[in-house]
This record gives sequence, C-alpha cells and structure tokens, in this order.
Amino acid sequence: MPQHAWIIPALPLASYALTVFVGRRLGERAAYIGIAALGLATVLAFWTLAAVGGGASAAMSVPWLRLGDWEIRMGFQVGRLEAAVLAMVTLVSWMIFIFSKGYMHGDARFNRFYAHLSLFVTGMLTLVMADNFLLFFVAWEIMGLCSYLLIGHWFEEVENARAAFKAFLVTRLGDVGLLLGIWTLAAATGSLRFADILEKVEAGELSGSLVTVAALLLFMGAVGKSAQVPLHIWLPDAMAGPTPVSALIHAATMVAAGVFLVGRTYPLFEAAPAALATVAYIGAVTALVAALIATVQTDIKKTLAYSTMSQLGYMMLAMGVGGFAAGLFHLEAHAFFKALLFLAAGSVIHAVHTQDMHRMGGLIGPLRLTGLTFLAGALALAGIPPFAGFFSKDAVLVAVHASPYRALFWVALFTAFLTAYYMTRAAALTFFGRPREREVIEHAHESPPVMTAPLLVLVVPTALFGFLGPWFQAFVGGHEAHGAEAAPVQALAIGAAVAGILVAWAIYGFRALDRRTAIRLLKPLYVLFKEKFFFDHLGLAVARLGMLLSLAVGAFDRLVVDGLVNGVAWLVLLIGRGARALTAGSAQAYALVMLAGVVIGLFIYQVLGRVG
Amino acid sequence: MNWPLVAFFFLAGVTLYSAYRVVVDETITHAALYLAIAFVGVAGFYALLGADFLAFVQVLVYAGAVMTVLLFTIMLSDIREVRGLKLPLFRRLTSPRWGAVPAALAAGLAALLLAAFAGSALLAGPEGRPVGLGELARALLTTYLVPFEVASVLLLAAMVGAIVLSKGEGER
Amino acid sequence: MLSLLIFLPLLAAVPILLLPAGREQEIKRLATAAAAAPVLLVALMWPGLGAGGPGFLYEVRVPWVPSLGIEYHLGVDGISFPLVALSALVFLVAVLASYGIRERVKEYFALVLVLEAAVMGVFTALDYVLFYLFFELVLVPMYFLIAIWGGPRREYAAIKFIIYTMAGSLLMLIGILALYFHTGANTFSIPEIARRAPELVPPSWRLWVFLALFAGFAVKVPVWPLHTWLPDAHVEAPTPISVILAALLLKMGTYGLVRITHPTLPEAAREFAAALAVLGVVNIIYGALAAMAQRDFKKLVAYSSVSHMGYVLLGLAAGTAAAVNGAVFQMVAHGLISAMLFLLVGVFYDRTHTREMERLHGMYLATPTAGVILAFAGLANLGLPALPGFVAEFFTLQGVMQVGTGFFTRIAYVTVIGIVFTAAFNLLMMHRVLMGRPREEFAALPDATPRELATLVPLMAASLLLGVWPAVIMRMTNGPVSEFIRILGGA
Amino acid sequence: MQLANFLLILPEITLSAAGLVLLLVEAFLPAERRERAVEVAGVAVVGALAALATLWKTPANAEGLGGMIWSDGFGLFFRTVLLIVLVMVTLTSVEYVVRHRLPVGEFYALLFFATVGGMLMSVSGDLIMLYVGLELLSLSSYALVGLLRQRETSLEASLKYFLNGALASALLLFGLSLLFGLTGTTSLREMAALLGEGALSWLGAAALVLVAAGLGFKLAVVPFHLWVPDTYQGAPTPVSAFLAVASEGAAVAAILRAFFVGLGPWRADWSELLAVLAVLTMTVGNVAALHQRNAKRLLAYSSISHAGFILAGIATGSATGFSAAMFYVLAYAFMNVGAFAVVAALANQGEGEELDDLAGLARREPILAFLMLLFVLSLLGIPPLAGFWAKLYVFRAAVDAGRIGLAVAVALNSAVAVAYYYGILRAMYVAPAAAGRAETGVAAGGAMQIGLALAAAGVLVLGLFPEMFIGWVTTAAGLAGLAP
Amino acid sequence: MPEAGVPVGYFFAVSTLLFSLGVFGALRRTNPVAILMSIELMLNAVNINFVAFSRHLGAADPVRGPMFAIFVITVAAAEVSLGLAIVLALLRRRRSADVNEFDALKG
Repeated sequence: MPQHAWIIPALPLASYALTVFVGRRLGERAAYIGIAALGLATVLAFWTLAAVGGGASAAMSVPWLRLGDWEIRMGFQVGRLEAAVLAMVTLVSWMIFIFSKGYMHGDARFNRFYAHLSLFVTGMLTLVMADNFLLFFVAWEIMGLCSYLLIGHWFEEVENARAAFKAFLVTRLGDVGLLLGIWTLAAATGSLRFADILEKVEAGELSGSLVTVAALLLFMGAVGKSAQVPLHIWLPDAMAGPTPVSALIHAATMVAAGVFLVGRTYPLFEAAPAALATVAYIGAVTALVAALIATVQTDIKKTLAYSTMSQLGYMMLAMGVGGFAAGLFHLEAHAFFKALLFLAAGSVIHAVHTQDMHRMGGLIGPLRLTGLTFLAGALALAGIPPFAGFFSKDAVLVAVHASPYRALFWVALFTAFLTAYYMTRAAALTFFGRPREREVIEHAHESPPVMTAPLLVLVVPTALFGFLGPWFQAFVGGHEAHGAEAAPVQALAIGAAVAGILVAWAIYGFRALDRRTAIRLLKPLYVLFKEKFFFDHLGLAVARLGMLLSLAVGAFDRLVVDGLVNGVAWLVLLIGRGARALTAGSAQAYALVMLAGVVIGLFIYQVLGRVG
Repeated sequence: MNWPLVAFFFLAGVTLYSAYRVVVDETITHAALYLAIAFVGVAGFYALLGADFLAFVQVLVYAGAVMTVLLFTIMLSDIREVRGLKLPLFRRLTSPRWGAVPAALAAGLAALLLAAFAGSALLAGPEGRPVGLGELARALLTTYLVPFEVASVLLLAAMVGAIVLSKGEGER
Repeated sequence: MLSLLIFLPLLAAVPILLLPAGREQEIKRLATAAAAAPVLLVALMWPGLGAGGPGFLYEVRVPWVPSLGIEYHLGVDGISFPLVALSALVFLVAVLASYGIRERVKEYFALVLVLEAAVMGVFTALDYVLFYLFFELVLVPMYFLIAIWGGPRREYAAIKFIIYTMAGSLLMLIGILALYFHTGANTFSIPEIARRAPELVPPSWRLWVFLALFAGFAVKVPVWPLHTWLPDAHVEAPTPISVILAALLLKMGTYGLVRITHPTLPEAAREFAAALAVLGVVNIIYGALAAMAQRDFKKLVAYSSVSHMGYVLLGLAAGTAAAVNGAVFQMVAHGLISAMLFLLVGVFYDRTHTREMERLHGMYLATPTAGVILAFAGLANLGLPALPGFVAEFFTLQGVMQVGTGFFTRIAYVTVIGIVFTAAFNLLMMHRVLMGRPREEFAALPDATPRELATLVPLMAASLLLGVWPAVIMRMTNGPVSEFIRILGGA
Repeated sequence: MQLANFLLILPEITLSAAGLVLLLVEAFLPAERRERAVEVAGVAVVGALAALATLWKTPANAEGLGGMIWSDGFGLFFRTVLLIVLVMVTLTSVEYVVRHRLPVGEFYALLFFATVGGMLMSVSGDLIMLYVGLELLSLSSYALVGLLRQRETSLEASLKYFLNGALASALLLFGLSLLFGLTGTTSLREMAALLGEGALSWLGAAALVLVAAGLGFKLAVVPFHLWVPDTYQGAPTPVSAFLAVASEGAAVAAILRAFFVGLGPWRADWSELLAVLAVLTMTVGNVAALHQRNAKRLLAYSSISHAGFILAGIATGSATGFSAAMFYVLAYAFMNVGAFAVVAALANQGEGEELDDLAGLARREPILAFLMLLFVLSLLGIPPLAGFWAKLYVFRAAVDAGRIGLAVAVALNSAVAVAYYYGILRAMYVAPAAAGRAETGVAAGGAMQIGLALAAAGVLVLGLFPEMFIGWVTTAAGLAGLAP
Repeated sequence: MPEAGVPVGYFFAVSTLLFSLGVFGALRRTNPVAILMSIELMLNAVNINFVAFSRHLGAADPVRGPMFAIFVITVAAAEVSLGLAIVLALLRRRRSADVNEFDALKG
C-alpha cells in the first residue's frame, strides 16, 4: 500500500474538484462526496499505517523541472512518522466532515465550505507526505489559504474577514522565514529533498553557523503556523471561522504543522543547539502565556484556542529539549482530544447560539452526550489518567525534566496546573451550576446524530490513545524517554492537574471564592491576561507602522518621483517660452540676435582662443 | 608726397563720414543724399585701386539707378521715422535712447574683424595688376557666362516680384 | 510562420478600416478571427520548440538594407517563444474584452491589431534595427488607444508614456549604433553582434553602451525611478489596453535585457549586476509599498506590476540557472496574472463605475463568480503556490541565494520584506473589494457574463497549468538560459 | 566653350524658359483664361524632369562652363530632389493658387526661378556662382512670400524675410570676401588646395563664422532662425513648403559644398562650430514648437529642429555625416511637403490654420488625416518611415564620429518633439470637432491628390526600401570628392 | 606696398568700418528704407574688399575680384528694387514707417 499512498491526498483533491464543479447542483448532498472521499482515505491511511508498521516504507518521485543542470523532482515518502500522522489526520478530518454536515446545515455557502475543507485536507496530507521542501511549502501555503478562506467563511461580517486577513498576514510573516530557510538550505546543498539535505547535515558538511541560521529561519515558519509567541496573535481571532474549521485547522492539524516541520527537519535542529534552545524557550513561553490568558477568557472557543496555543507550546518545548518522540506523541494525542473538545463546543454553540460561557451553565442537562464527551476531552487536556492527555503530557514533562533546562520544567508543570484550572473553569461555567440565562437553556437541544456520532468516535482515541504511548514513541523513532525519573514526574504532573481542577472547582463549582473578589485582588494580573499581554496592541502598532510607511512611499512617489518628472517637463516648457520670446515679431530684433550670434561666434574663436 | 595715400585718406574720410550720416541722420532725405556721397567715395576707392570700369559701374548703378529708386520711394511714401518710447524690451534695445546695443555690436564686430586681420598674414602673392575693361568683358562672356545669364534671370525675377507686389490687390 | 504572426494581424487591420463604421458586428468578428489566428499559429509551432536548446527556430532571414547590414531577420528560441505565445493569448483575450467598446469601433480594433503585429515583431526580431522598429511602432497605436479611449486624464497619461519611452528608446538606439560600429562587421544581427561584442567593444565603452541600452529597456520595465508613467498610463487606458500594457509591454523591457544587453555585453552586465539587483529589490519593495498606499483599485494593480517586474531584474542580476529561469518564467507569470487583474478591475468598473476600493466592498456577495476569480487572481498575485507567480518568485530567489556571495544573500533577505508587503496589499485589496456587504446601490449587480468569463477562464487555466507544471515553459527556457548563463559567466 | 556644355544645365535652362513663357502667358491671355497657365507650368515641370533625365546618361562627373558648374552626382542628387519638390509643390499648390487668387503666371514663374537658383547652388563650383544662385533663390522667395496680397501678414512676412535676408547675405558676402582675401580664388577646389594643411588663421575663423551665419540663415540655424516662423506663417502655404524644403535643401547643398570641399582643410574647426549650432538649433526649434497653436508656425519650428538634425549630420565632418545630411534632405522633402500640403488642403476649404481647426479631421476627412499621420510620424522618426532612416543615418554618423554628445542631444530632442507632433495627431484624432463643423468634408482637388499621394509614396518607399536611396546618396557623396 | 601706394590693410580697415557702420544702421534705423540703405553700405564694404584683395594678391586670375564686385552690384540693384516694392506695398496699407510696427506675426 505505501507506494500507492499518493492516492490518499488525491481523494480529497478529487472531492474538492467535484464539489467545486458539480457541487452546486447537488445542494447539501455535496457533503457526501467529501465524507466518502475522506472515509476511503482514512481506510487507506490506516492500511498504510499497518503496512508501515509491518516494516514497509515507500518513496516515489517524478521529474518536475530542470533548471540548468539541477533536476528537481516531486515526490512523496511514507515512513513511520508520515504514516502515523496520516492516519490521525484522515481520521480526525473524516469525523469533522461528518460533523459539519449537521453543523453547517442551511449555510449559504455550504458547498464552498466543503470544497475548501477538502482542499485543506489535501494540503495537510501532501505536507505530511512531501519528500521535498518545495512540495512541503506548497502544501503549507495551501493550508494557509484554506485557513484564510474558512476563517473568512462568513465574510459578510467585516470582523470575520479581518480575522482571516490577520491570520494570513501574520502567518505569512513566518512563511518568509521558512522560505529563506529553504533557500539557504537548498543553495547550500543543491537539493530541495529532505533526505539529501538532512544527509548532508548529519554528515556535517554544512557549516555550523549556516545550519543554525537555517534552523532558526525554518523555525520562524513554524512559529507563525503553530501560533507561537510572538506570531500567535492570529489564532484566537481565527475562531471567527465555523467551529469545525477551528477543530480541524486551528486545533488538530494545521497548527500542528509547525511542530511537524520541526520534527521533519529534526536532525538539522539537533545539529544546531542554539536553535534547539530557542525552540524550547519559545515553546515554554508560549505554553505559559497562552495558559495564563486562557484563564480569563469568557468565550468558549477562545478558551480552547488559547489552550491549543498553550499545548502547541508544549509540543515545541518537547522538541526543543530533545523530546522528539514526546512532542509528536503529544501532537497526535492533542489532535484527538482537542478536535473532540472543539466539536463538542461546536455542538454547544449549535444548540445555544452563543459562545459566551457566562451566558451558559447547566447545559449538562439538555446536552448530555455533548457534555460528557466534552468532559472526556477536558480531562484529557487537563492530564488526568487514563486519558491520552495524561500520557502525552507526561512524556513531554519527562523529556523536559531530562533536559538541562530546569526552569522550563517548572514552567511546564505550572502550565499543566493552569491547563487543568481553565478547563475545569470552562466545563463548570458551561455545563454545571444553574443556568444563567433562561432562554438560552430553554432552546437548547441535543445535536442530531450526525454531529454526536463523530464526538463518540473521537472519544475512543481520546480515552485510549495514551496507552499506545510507548509503542508510538518507539514507532516514530524517538528516544526512550521513560527512565528512572519518570515516576516522580508523573506524580508531580498528576498533582498539578488535580490541584488545578480543585482550585477551579472551588471558584466556579462551589463558589468558595467569589470570582469578582479574585479579580479585584489580582487586578493588574487580570488586566494583563485579559489584554493578552498586549500582544495584539503590539501587532496593531506594527501594522500601523507598515501602513504609514506605505502611505509615505505613496506620497513620495506622487510628489517627489513623479514631481521630478513633471518638473523636467515644466522646465522644458519654460525654456520653450524663453526661446519663443525671442520671436517677438520685430524684424529688427531678429537682426540684432543674428548679429549678436555672429559677434559672439567671433569672440569665442578669437578672444577665447579656439584658434591656434 | 605719396599722393595715392593722400587720396585714400581723403576718400576714407568722406566715405566714412557720409556713411555715418546715413546711419544717424534723422531726416531720411538727407540720409539718402549722404548715401550717394558714400557711393561716390567708394567709386573713388575703385579708381584708386585701378578698377576704373568698376568705378564707372558704381557711379552708374549706385549713385544713378539705386539712388533714383530710393529717392522716388521716399518721395512716394512720405516716410518719417517715428520713435516711440513706450516700447517693448527688444525695441527699446534698438531705439536711439538705447542705441548702445547696436553700437556695441557694431563696434565689437569692427574690433574683432580688425584684430583678426592684424593677427593673420595674408598670402603674399605677386603684386596684382589692374584689369582692363576688355578683359573683364571677355571673362564675363566666357568663364562667367552662366552667372551672367543667371544674373539676368535674377533681375527679371526681381522685376516681376516688384511689379506683382506693387500692384494692388485685384489689379491684374 | 513568424512573418505570418506579424503580418496577419497587420493585414487584417486593413479590411477592418475599410468596412463601413456601422457594421460593428462584422468588425468585431473579423478582429477576433485575426487575433485568434496567432493563437493557432503558436499552437502549431509549439511542438517544434521541443526542449528548446540554444539557437533559433523558425528563422526567416532576408536582406533588407544590405549596405547598412540590416536584415529582415526573425526567429524564436525558448526564451522568446513563451512570450510570443503569451502575446497571442493576451491579444485574443484583449480583443474579446473589447466588445464593449462603443466609440469608433473600427479604428479601435484596427489599432489593436497593429499593436499585436508590433508586439509580435519585438519578440521575434533578431535584427537590431528591426527590433527597434517594432519597439517604436508599439508606441503609435498605444498612444491613440490610450488617448482616445482612455479615462479622464488620458491625454496626459498617453503623452507622458510616449515621451518617456521614446526618450529611453532613442538612447537605446545610440547604444545599438555604438555596438554596430565597434563590432565592425556591418551587421545589425542581434546574435551576430552578441558573438562579437564581448571581444570587440573596448572596455571603456562597455558600461556606457550597456547603460544606453539599459535606459531604453529600463523605462519599459519600468525600473525605479523611471516608473511613474506606468500608473498613469495603466489607470487611464481602457481595460483591454491596460491588459496589453501590463502583460506584454512591460515584458518588452525585460526581454530586451535578456535578449540584448546581457548576452551582448556580459562584462558590463557583471559589473552592473549589483546595481541591477539593488534596483530590482527597490522595485519589489517600493512597488509593493506604493501599491498598498493606493485607494484606486487600478492604481494598486499598476504598482503591483512595478513590484513584480523587480523579480525579473533581480533574477537577471543573480545570473544563476534557477534565477534566470525564474525571471523568464516571471515574465509569463506576471503576464497572465496582471492580465487577469486588469480585466477584473474592468469587470467591476463596468458595473459600479468606480474604482475606489472604499466604495466597492462586498463584491463577493454582489457578484460571486467575479469575486471568486478576483480572489484567484489576487492570490496568484500574492505569490500563492500552485500558481505561476510563486514558482517564478521561488526560483528567482532560490537562484539569488545560490549565487552564494554575502551580497546576494543579503539581497534575498531584504527582498522578503517585499513578499510580506505584497501579501499585505493583495490581502488588503481583496479585503476591501470583496469582503463585507455591498453598498445598497451595488447589491443587485449582474454577475460575470459569459463573454467576461471567456476572457478570464483561459487565463486562469493557463495560470493553473503553469503553476502546477511549470516545465511547460521552463522546458523551453532552460536550454537558452543555460547558454545565457554560460555567456554571462564569461566562458 | 562648347554648346554641349550648356546641356549640363539643361534643366535650369528649361525651367527659366518656362518661367518666361509663363510670364508671357500671364500677360497675353485674357483674364478669364489665365488659370490655364497652370497647365503650362505642368508641362514645364515635366520638361525639366526630362531634361534632368538626360543628365543621368552623361558622364557622372562633368565639369564645365568655366568651372562654374559641377554637374556631378552630388549636384544631380540635389537637383533631382529640388525638382521632385517642385513637382510636389506645383501639384499641391494649384488649388491653393486659384482659390486664393494669387497671380498664376507670376507665382509659377517665380517658383521656377527660385528652383533654378537652388539647383544652381547645388551644382556651383565657384563662389560667384554660388552667390548668384543663392540670390536668385532668395529674391524669388521674398516675392513669393508676399504674393498673398489680400493678407497683410503675407507682406509683413515678406518684409521681415527680406530685411533679414539682405543682412544675412551681406554677412555671407563679407565672409566670402575674406575667403577670397585669404586664397585669392573663388573656385572651391582651388580654395581647398590653397588653404592646404594650414591651421585656421584668425581671419579664417572670422570668415568661417560669417559664412556659417550667411548660409545658416537659409538653413534656419539658430540664432539666425527668427525669420522662419513669421515667414512660414505669413507666406502662402505652398511657398512655406517650398521654403522649408527646397530652400533649406539648397542651403544644405551649399553648406556641404562650401564646407566639405572649399573649407575641407578646416574640417576639425568648423565641425565643432557646427556641432554647437546644431545642438542649439534643434533644441530651440523643439522647445519653442511646444507652445505653438498655429499649424504652419508649428511646422516652421519643426523645420528649425530638423535643420538642427541635418546640421548634426554635417557637423560630424565625416563622409557618413555628409551622406546622412543628403539622405535627410531627401526624406525631409517628402514628409514636410506632405505636411504643409495637408494644411494647404484645409486652407483651400476656408479652414483656418490653427491646430484647433484640425480638430476632428479624422472623421471629416479620414484619408487626409491618415496622410498627415504618416507625415507627422515620419517627421518624428518612427520606423519604418522615411524620417526614421534619416534620423538613423544621422545617429550613425554621430556615433561613428565619436560625437556621442551630439547623438544624445538628437535623442533627447526627438523625445521632446514627441510632445508637439503628437499634439497634431491629438488634434486630428483625439479632440472632438468644434461645434458646427462636425461633418463638413474637405475635398481635395485632383492635383492635390496626386501631390499628396506622391509625398506619401515617397515617405513609404523611402521607409520600406531605403537601400537604393542609401546607395544613391553614398555614391553621390563619393562623387562630391568624398570617399564613402 | 602695392603699386597704388596704399597698404591693403588700409582698405580693409575702411571696409570694416564701413561694414560696421552699415550693421549699426541696420540695427538702429527703424525705417525700412534706411535699413536698406545701411545694407547697401555693407555691400559696398564687401566690394572694396574684393577689389582691394584682388589687387593686392594678384592671384592667378585678376578678373575674379572685380567680377565678384560686379555681380554684387547687380544683385544689390535688384535687391533694392524688390525691397522697395515690398516696402511700398506695405506702406500703402499702413502709414507706419517703423519696421517694428509690423508684428502681427510673432511667437
């Protein structure tokens, strides 16, 4: 099967094309195209995974372009890493395709939604399988495009369009770093293929500084895509898109592509310790900052968005401290339970038509299935055994602990505490306590099966994937992280999680501490978190600066450059006026000029000595 | 006593003074009469240089024919020079009050030409000789036959032009 | 074959002029047929190009003015043929897009066909005088097309365009003559002079001759700061003419660099490379910034051309295989993309009679199909992968990096600023024009008509094809480009 | 002196005789039939052409008539050009002459005399011949300019031309007298031999400046150009065309002869002087033209700038520049006569001569407008029209001689010229017709049509097939004593 | 010292001064007839030159100088008659004698 793996991304691509060209005639039935394609893709992906597990692997490429003597081939490779991610992506996507059928019902651009979603999955699958940087980048950008289009799905509201704009532009900022990194590496090695480049890196053929620079540049791309500080500001806004989009793109798959990039080019980072340290620190800061902000969010999707960011920081942190396998493990696990959480949140929003958690409460009643699955996801995210999140987060913590970065371990641990805290807070506000707004709860109905079924399916990996942890990490070829220290770390992790749950429950469940009092007490911190550490302000300032610069250039162009051109024309006309004034009509004046010409001519020749 | 030299200076004085009066005399009739004197002076130079025939032609054509035409025109047209003072810049530069510019140009021209002459050596050929009428006539009808014929066409053209232009509109 | 490309449109202009003015239908049909013929010819010639090695194909060579060594000499290679093909396509599209012309129809179509002949001539001429002839001939119909059928400031824009380009091309003529004399073979043949010039042009002359030729081409490209004719001309010209201007006329400048200046004066080109690279970068960044400052839709697109042509300059300056192939590819890519964008500007202008982006918002809702195509074009302009602009820019900058000197590496680092601003202004444009809800008076606009789609869809299809499979073009360009680099390398 | 020698100037003799006949016809025909004189003029021109044709068969380098006449290839070239101009001017003037009630016989007689003068200038081998030819051209021209008697401006133009012209010829004569003083000869060939390799003396420089002024006046060289716009504007339009082309052409012939042959040894000195004058001339002509609204005045300034271009060719002092100037005159003859003829065609219909009067011409009279387009583009130097090759030739000469500055000046000036030439095109094609005259057609008479067709054909043939003409001027230049 | 006993330079000086006086008059006089007269002075100066140079140099052909002068005189006569005709024609329309008053054509 692996050698035919190219069929997997081809399926959603076909679905995209079909949906675009014949979708309009099918109406909402067009969704079945995508669902069918994704179903088939999922089956194939798992088949491939099985085959790869059995020791097979595949790579295939076709000649694409010839520049001078440089032959560029396009191709894919499927090894263990790829197969694992493929399986996850197809499965989650499939579920979300199914879910969307219900969620997007009645939407004006239902078909377009499915088309873009299909294209997105194509991009993600291509990205995973790409055997070279060029194809990788193409896929990377296609995902970015789909993200843009889907965030702006409801572009009638300018706010949504603005969010899409912001998402594209901010990630583009990272992309140029990625591009530079690709160019640097390709220029140094003469190839765009991962295999060739990494081989040269591992053989130490490239200079240390070049490797460091290249790694940092690549990481810049990852920072943008994976919403790491400081290029994270687009992700919370991206929640303007339909919730399934948030689930798929902005939680499970695309945002993880940055982490995947680091994983894909891991030998490069390993060869550049400074770059790796940067990854670790950025990851840690992101994890902490995002978690802190998440604690004060009132929008259910925003809470989840910051949580995603925080978890991505976790993954980066793991990568940065050498926990390659742990990072990827967390990536997969996170994809499952975060998709679940988002879909459940989507189900809630579908039911109550609001995203404000303060307007909810007690929804566990009418939305029992949704509530329970949400809880499962929340527990997984909080890191409570036996859910997947526990194992994957634990693997990360162990990796950090094993590294020389002591401080980062405590940061990570504190983040784990915060994670448990804000998830409990969200669950409590949404599903428990008494309903705060009567009409919200009265109109709430459980979602149709087409939406709840995917939730139930996703609960399975959320609950069970964790047990595959050791196998998975070995499978993707990481180092065995479980050492002697694993046990105390596990204990600390569980302790942090439980503490977080308890604190949150104390405030939001038992109301042992009045929320407002807490806010009053921690006023400066509250403002800091609420204002998201002022990163948005910073971003806005940069954007304004850019706009100002462009206006300045525009004015310069009009006034100075074009002014110069028109000035020359004006000058010529002026000289013309002068030349014309000579012909004033008086014949005698003409004679005078003539004679003056002669006398000046004689003068030049004789007095100025142009004659020997 | 070098009589030719005396004659030369006399002629030069008369000619140049007359020329000066031609240029400056406000009364056009006077100017015309001075012009006749200058023409005769120039004829004197020709005679001094041994070109007797040319001197004859000069008197005949210039002092005779040209002067007659000039005087006729002046009589016919009753021209008086009007010298306005509120004139545009270019005309002011040429008006008597500002006559400095024409004067400067003329003086500059004279100075530069004289300096040029002083600064260059003419070919020192063998001394020339005066040319007789017969020789001139023969040349005119042989070597210079074409220019001679052309000159007659030229006179014809000038005559036709003069007639056509002086005829009033509508007269044919 | 090539002569037909030039003379078919030219001759077709005659019956069009002779038809009575009232028979617009026939005039349009005839013009369309005349513009379609070159497309067919190009299709017929395409297989012959194969994997175009060095050397010229389909050559025609007849002495014209033997005493001065001037020949009627045409030929195409892998570099010029894609541009010929692009011209054929764009002119057909432009003719189709011109059906809406109401005034003085027959003169209009006749002029467009004359223009086509001249443009084809520029891209196929292999004799300097012939090249110059077509180069100048382009200006004549262009003047009228802008000055008669243009916008409110059309006359200013037209005369500015003409004077500007004429000044440049006359300097170029001096350069050509200097080459002619220094090579001393009494020939104006472009390849022949290129063969001789490196040895025969004295070193003290090289840079000056180069600069004289460059001046002519730089105005056309346009190289900053000689670009200010472009926004005026593009904005005032009627839509199909803006399309031709942006898609083809700008290419004449860069084509001149590829065909003439660099291969003929490789030494000077090397000396000038750094300056050219800097100019390229200035074009890229300055153009993008200026585009971003525009409120007028069409002006934005115009400045975007300034930005995109910078890549071509940069690629040529770098002179590596990837960079030069990328630069040549960019010519075609920008031709397709800018054509689409200008057509779309026209599509929206025809409906709303405004080009103020502030007033246009919500077009996605008002005209969904046109909106989608604008998004497509805008994203292509932004350099999105799987579209040709990306391929061109990627390989151009890849090539710049491959030069390996610190200078060019830094150039690449600076250039990416331009990429960010390019993204910014394109997104801003799409945001302003497409997003939100339309104004009330624009709520019930008709969507794109079949005729408009007929102009846009071929361009979209070509873009997609080239974006996914750039080898379609690069297969041809690679051979000549390798030769180009060999010469530039001084081997 | 044999009679056969007079065959060398058979065309001139024919034309002069024809002029006399015309005067007689004018005098003796009854008033209502005087316009038949036009037919006589036509026959005479054909006769002159035939006479010229006989010369093509005679030995190319015939010298005769006391050394006054050099009927060489060079002379033949310019005489041919002048006769072609005469043919075109005759054809395009018929209607104008009749409609404006010019005296038919005198008009054509004077036109023929002027042409004879110009032709003699181009074949003269002696300063005396040159001077007499020049004066014949000048005097006839002064009269021709004033022939439009119902307009005072015509006489005013005549007076200005006359006063300035007389002064200029006095300057020229003084210069010639200095040359005579330096060499003792009036024969151009002997002069060259006598000047030898000697450096330019002060007196020589003075002579150079004065001769340049005197001949430059005819060619409309700045600063001796100020009469040109006034005269061209005031003169009857066919006369303006004649002055702009034939008179300038004859001046070019005289300058080429005088400077390249007679003053050949001073080439280095005069080429600098002429280069400065050339740049000055083209620049002043161009920038002043930018402000013109009158079509004839505009064409006058354009003539000045073209004089600068021609002078630039001459100023290179090279054989290439020599033939460049010749080719330029040839090309210029067709395009400029054509342009003036279109203006005349408009004037025949009672239209004005302002640019605004051209408005909407493309609609009223598309063929006339198209011809004007052709002429203007050729004047502008757009390939492949005659003007392009002329300009290319000048460029070639300048670059070949290493005078890059001169070439750049020509280039920049050509760019400036775009503005006003396109102004004409703008008026015809872009500007809407003024109210009230939207659809009045301008029908051109038969002779005018033939004349215009001839001019257009010249512009096109010269443009598309320049080879044979280049060969012609190269040979002709070689026969004037300059190896190509 | 030529046979005439007067150095050629003297003649040249006279002719130059005469010529310059003519120039002065041509630029200064506003009456067209007076301008014409001034120009005649210039032509006379030229003729002095021709004759004097011819005599001084004794060039191969002594006829040339006087011959030139004869032609100049002839032409001058023709010129005067034509010029005066133009002046008269103009004066018939307008009673101004200032050549500068005629400025309908300008610019």
